[in-house]
Amino acid sequence: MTDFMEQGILIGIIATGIRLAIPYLLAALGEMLTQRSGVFNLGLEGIMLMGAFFGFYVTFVTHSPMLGLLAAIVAGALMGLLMAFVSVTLQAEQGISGIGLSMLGWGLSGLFFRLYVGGIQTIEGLKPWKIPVLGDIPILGPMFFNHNIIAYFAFLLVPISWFVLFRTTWGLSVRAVGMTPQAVDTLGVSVTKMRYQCLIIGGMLAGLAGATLTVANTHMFADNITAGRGFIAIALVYFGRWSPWGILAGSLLFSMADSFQLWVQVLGINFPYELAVMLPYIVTIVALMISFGRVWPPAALGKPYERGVRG
Amino acid sequence: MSSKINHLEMRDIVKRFPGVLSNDHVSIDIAAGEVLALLGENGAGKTTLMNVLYGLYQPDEGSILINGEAVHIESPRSAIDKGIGMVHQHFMLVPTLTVCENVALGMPSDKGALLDLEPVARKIVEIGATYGVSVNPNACVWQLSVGEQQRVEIIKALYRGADLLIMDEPTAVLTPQEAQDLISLLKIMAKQGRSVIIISHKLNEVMEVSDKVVVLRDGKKVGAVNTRSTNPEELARMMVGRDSKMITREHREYQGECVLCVEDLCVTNNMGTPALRSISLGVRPGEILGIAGVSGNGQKEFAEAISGLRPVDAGKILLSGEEITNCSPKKIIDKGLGYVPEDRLHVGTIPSFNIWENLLLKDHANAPFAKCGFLNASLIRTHSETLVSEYDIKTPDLETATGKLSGGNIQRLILAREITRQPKVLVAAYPTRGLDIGAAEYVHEMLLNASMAGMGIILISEELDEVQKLSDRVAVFFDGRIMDVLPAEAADEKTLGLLMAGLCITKESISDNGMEGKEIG
Amino acid sequence: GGDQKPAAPKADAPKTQKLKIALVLPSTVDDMAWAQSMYEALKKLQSQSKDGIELAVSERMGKPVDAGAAIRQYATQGFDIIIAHGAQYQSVVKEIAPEFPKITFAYGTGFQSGPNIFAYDPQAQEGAYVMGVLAAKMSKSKIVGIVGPVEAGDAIKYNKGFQMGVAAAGGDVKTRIAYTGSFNEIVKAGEIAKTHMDAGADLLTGSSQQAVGAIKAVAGKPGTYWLSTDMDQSAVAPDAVLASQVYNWEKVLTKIIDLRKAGTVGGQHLTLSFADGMLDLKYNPKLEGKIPQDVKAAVEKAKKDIAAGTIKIDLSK
Amino acid sequence: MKGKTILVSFAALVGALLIGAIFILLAKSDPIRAYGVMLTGPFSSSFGLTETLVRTTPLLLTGLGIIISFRSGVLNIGGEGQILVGAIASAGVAVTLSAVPALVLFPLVLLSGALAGGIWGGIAGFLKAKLNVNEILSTVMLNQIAAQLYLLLIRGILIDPQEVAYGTGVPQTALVPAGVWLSRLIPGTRLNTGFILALILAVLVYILLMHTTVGYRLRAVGAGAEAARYAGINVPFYMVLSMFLAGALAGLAGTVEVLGVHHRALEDISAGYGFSAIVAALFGRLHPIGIIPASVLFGALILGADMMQRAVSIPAAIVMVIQGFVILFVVASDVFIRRPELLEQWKTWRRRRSGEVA
Ligand SMILES: Nc1ncnc2c1ncn2[C@@H]1O[C@H](COP(=O)(O)OP(=O)(O)OP(=O)(O)O)[C@@H](O)[C@H]1O
Ligand SMILES: Nc1ncnc2c1ncn2[C@@H]1O[C@H](COP(=O)(O)OP(=O)(O)OP(=O)(O)O)[C@@H](O)[C@H]1O
Ligand SMILES: [Mg+2]
Ligand SMILES: [Mg+2]
Repeated sequence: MTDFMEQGILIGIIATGIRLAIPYLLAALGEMLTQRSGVFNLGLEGIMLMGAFFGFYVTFVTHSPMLGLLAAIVAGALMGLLMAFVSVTLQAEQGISGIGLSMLGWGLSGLFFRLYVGGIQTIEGLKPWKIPVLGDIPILGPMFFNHNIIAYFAFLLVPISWFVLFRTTWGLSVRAVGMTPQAVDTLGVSVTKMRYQCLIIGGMLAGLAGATLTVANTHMFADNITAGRGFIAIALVYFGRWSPWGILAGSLLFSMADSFQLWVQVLGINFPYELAVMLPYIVTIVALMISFGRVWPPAALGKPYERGVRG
Repeated sequence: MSSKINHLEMRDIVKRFPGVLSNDHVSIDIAAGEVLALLGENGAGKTTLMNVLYGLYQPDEGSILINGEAVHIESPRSAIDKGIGMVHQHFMLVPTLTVCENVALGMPSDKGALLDLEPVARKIVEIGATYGVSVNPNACVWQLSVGEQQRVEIIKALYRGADLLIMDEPTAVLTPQEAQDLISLLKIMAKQGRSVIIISHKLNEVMEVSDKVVVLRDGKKVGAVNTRSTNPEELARMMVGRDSKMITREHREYQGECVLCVEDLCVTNNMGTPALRSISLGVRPGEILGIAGVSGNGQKEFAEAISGLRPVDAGKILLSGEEITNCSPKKIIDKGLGYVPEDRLHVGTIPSFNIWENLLLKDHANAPFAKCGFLNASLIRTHSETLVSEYDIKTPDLETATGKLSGGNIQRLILAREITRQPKVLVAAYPTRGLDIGAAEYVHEMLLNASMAGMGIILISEELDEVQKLSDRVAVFFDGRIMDVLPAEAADEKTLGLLMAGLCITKESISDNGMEGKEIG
Repeated sequence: GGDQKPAAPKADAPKTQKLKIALVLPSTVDDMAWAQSMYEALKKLQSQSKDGIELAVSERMGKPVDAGAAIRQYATQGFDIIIAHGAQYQSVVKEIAPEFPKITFAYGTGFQSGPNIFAYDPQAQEGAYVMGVLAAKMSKSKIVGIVGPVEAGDAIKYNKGFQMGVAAAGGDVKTRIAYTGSFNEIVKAGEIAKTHMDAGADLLTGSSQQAVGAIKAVAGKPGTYWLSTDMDQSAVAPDAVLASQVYNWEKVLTKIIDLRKAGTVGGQHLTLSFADGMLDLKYNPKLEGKIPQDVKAAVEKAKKDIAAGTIKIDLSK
Repeated sequence: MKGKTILVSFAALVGALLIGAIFILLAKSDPIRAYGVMLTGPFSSSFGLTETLVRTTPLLLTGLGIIISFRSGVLNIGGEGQILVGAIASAGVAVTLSAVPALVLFPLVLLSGALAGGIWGGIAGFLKAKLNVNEILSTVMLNQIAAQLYLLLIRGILIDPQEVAYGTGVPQTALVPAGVWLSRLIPGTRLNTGFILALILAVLVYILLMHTTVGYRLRAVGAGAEAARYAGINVPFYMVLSMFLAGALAGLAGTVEVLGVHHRALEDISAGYGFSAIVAALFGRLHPIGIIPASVLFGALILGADMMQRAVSIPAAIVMVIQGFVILFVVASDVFIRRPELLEQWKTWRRRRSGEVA
């Protein structure tokens, strides 16, 4: 292959990988926050679907992608609120409510799509926005600085969420409430309030993640368009060990492996493509196998908080 | 923050839990500058009453008055705002956070939303200096010894500048020195016009620090006296409802082989620093070897290494002649070692398992309780019933989840299990920590009887009188070393105290680096 | 579908002489592909037929266990014709049909008919071949790309046919294939299309309902075109879909209905091919002008030759 | 208490259906008729009853595995992948060894299905126990890998030769020899002896967990790993064992789908049972007997909603909506059964509030 071609491939792999990483990054950062507060939200898939639909629908009606994204965020927040009411206020088993939420999100998005759109329709979604100057740098420009604004936001969100977690009083409470809720409670911070806030923010990000698929990537909505991305995002939270940087690493690793296998297929290396499709999943597991160091999962993860109940 | 608390009263407080009446029309009152002691057996309702005062529980009946006017404390937040602080019986610390962060938690920051730990750290050092409760503000809590964690809890309360400080068994895990410091601290606070409510099972402390004593039994108030006009015996009688019997132990001499020998044992702790620096010890059949020392000087690691829960870096452990160094816990148990662990709730038992399941924790797979892989339910049941009555473990039935039992009863269950297995050696770590007088006496009796029956016993404890009363010999741990091994009669409070502090008459050298050694431990 | 007539009365209810047809779909009636094409054909027949057709639809029956229940329930409710619109339904249809000899079952893509089973069998490879020719002749970069779902069933037929067409057209045009590993990974399909285009392809095609994702991606890059199959997908991207292979389901269905009227409840393997006129190539009128006459001529020739059988498409290769 | 449980759950169900009705109305359809079919359909006809149990069977088998793993402290959401691996392994063995006499082949097929699933689950268990790889991550990933592996095999080396011959290439194995089919309990239905097998296994799992030393250890490892280690139990080993057993049961579920329902391995053979089984298991209080009614009801819910879609003309999406609401409402109502005092507490709390206001 010619030099130029290889260069093009490299650019392609990186650019595609970054594009693929966005939804995982957004959803996983949200789930990280939720889990840090002690709630295991298995309903991510459903929230993303709702975000995907409302992002598409509002853009479809108003022709304004920004309004679409806003709608997706609101939809996500409402789904997060629902999860909060069921799993925090009513202390429901989080595994079940999560799966319930997934089904609900899948159903509602599909239903609304049928009732209010009625078939495949396309929108003028977000276009890539080349950052002036930076975007013109050869090689690096097309790789990193020619994406849609959600992409830039998602990557910006990594340092932001790190800062919020480790440099603000609210972040301190979040880190504490998932680990030792009774400590937070006895210091006069409401465990319920913290968990509601985190679930809602997590929902917003998941909604936005879903909207990325419709408003930014495909410019259309279709039944179950997320195709299991919500669950991958949850897995990536564990990969990232509840740290924004770890989640960034996980999302990029997974997506780069994915875009790499797409290119391998397109360039016609001859072997069962299923093996290629498996690659990102295998890579992720292997990467976690060889990772080390003490892990501190949120000790109260999945446990509804009850006052005065020991350990 | 509202006006200062000059007088606080809890009137006819009633608090019910499913199946339990934890507080039955209890009334207490306390004025500024007073120290009120709450006494009572395990499960008497002391913590519940204080949780009501701190806004954690809402009383089913009764009212709370501050400076004469009724107040409604609907949450810890409003308790804190009203100037009430509480140091809880079970630590309320976040292990992954630093001391600083734990203290700053829930407090407004000078920089608004941004975290600003500098001043917090400074104030922590300040408080440490004034009250003699020093901890490294930047250490992570999970790295701290129990004693240090207790200090953090106290600092948390002081930091919030409470007028009224509730202390739920603060000295349960403190060494004599630490306890002394705390007592004087409380006195200072009282002088400053603060009020203190202290819960304790240690009557001598109560006598020393308190102005008034209230005694609870089964949720009812059974007595309220001025400390000056009472004495420990009376208090004990009020609590237990009978005279407490004095344990006496005639002194014996031991010859012959050690049933457990430890030679040059070296072990690393969770932080990867040395916890034991070549320890050598031995206990003979029927002997009780006391191990005194400030918690965090290697006792925990020592017990874990012997029972196979912690890898041994160097040295040998022999159980009745056979080497068990780095064997699996299973093997060591089978070879006849019993262990009453420090964390009785999460290591000694499985909280969600019921009584009989926990009684069988170590024997579930052994005949006659299991035949070819199947549990023999009927036999297990009868066996458990006999144990429950024999060690009178207070429980509704055998199906009750062990986590629901009071600390005393959980400890009885563990002892019942460990002793009836008749191990050659029994390691008991802090067996009476947090237990009321009655329960503590009972545990002591059990240990003595076991030793009479020829069991070698290693008793790890911070309670000097406990160590003195029970042990034949006392080894003092400091910074992973044995300062000295004394015969019982030589082990008086003063000597032990010095040795535990790392000071000793002969070896000046250690005394210098002593203190920082303590910091690491 | 959201807009159909009230469903069939229970089997014991008195039978109307209205023809009762049940349709079982793996995806939804608005998937812009395989399922929608059949659904719309049925709706058309329904509106045309004089003594009326009663239509019942089950969507999202992708799971064979659900499809089995649906088909069996329709059978017990006394439908006249039950159409299981998917190759994966062969197994369950062949199991249930013998129990209901009076009912006509139809499924496809398939070949195994039975006494009361019609197996309809679109010759996807024929249209694919022709579009291969079109693609090869239209491609400036000499690279064309296929966005594949799972390498199985119709996808194999379609892809092979397309590749042969490209090869036959000459001018050493390269065909590249990549698969998503799923039938409804719209996002992945889009990414594969983008990757194809980044790698130089300027004409793309692909089957299954996920294709819409790829079409939209192609529409995003002027000068690249999409060739669609299963149904005319130009609605999705009027400026990108050059031509479509369309199945004439009405004709197949009418044939089945007439055969049944004549007393033949099944037993035939019905192909949809250029030869029997049930397969067609449809240019997108908006873009038809862009296609040079000689190309059109080549395409027409290929169609004729296939219909005449002078071009044989051997799939076993 | 029992009565109260039923009452609360019933109230929750009604609540869910009321909300669901709003959406049925949105779809311009008749909720009364819809629910009539949905609630009676699965139980009224022999068709309904048998089809309900056809769905119950894999839910029950997979759910039993979920119970073992959850009870051992392993959050296994890899049922989906384990089912697929079990299905393809059993089908593969059955079609390749079709010459072997059924008497020998049948146990062989069951075994291979269980073993394959067990190994697939065991991988996640091993990764957790020895390499500290979180099981939620590994099982999610292994699900995806299994799905691709499954496709690779049914369209590749295991594809039905006829499909190749005719060039239709539908991704499915050849029919497994009739000798190893699980016989149908009622002719003209798909209810097969796999259901009986599932019931028997439920009892066996109950005995294993509650009455054997291995079961005791599994539960101990789950309820208190530290204490288990202290008591001399080999914690890593039992973690792996629990995931092996979980996988084996899910693998059997896949095998039953092959031998009892489809008689071959084909595309999408698992209708999301891997996830539904988690719901069924948790509703069954992670109890091997409690899960039996739970999975029957859940099976009925799945079928009933499907029948509703057919009876009244509504988009299929409604099915998911209603299932979602039912799950959420029932699980949320659970709190009033677990902690009846909560209601009281809230009442007193509200009284205080109003008292203050006054
Ligand atoms: N949250 C709770 N739920 C149910 N029962 C409780 C709860 N908290 C306390 N109890 C019960 O109330 C009674 C009093 O408990 P409490 O903790 O107040 O005793 P205590 O005097 O503090 O005992 P100890 O000296 O061991 O700390 C006990 O029977 C206990 O089981
Ligand atoms: N480290 C290990 N690796 C693999 N298998 C093991 C390991 N340890 C024990 N096993 C096997 O697991 C099963 C239970 O082992 P475990 O040691 O927990 O109980 P056990 O004491 O060996 O059995 P029993 O209680 O009947 O004496 C046994 O079959 C044992 O051979
Ligand atoms: Mg207490
Ligand atoms: Mg053994």
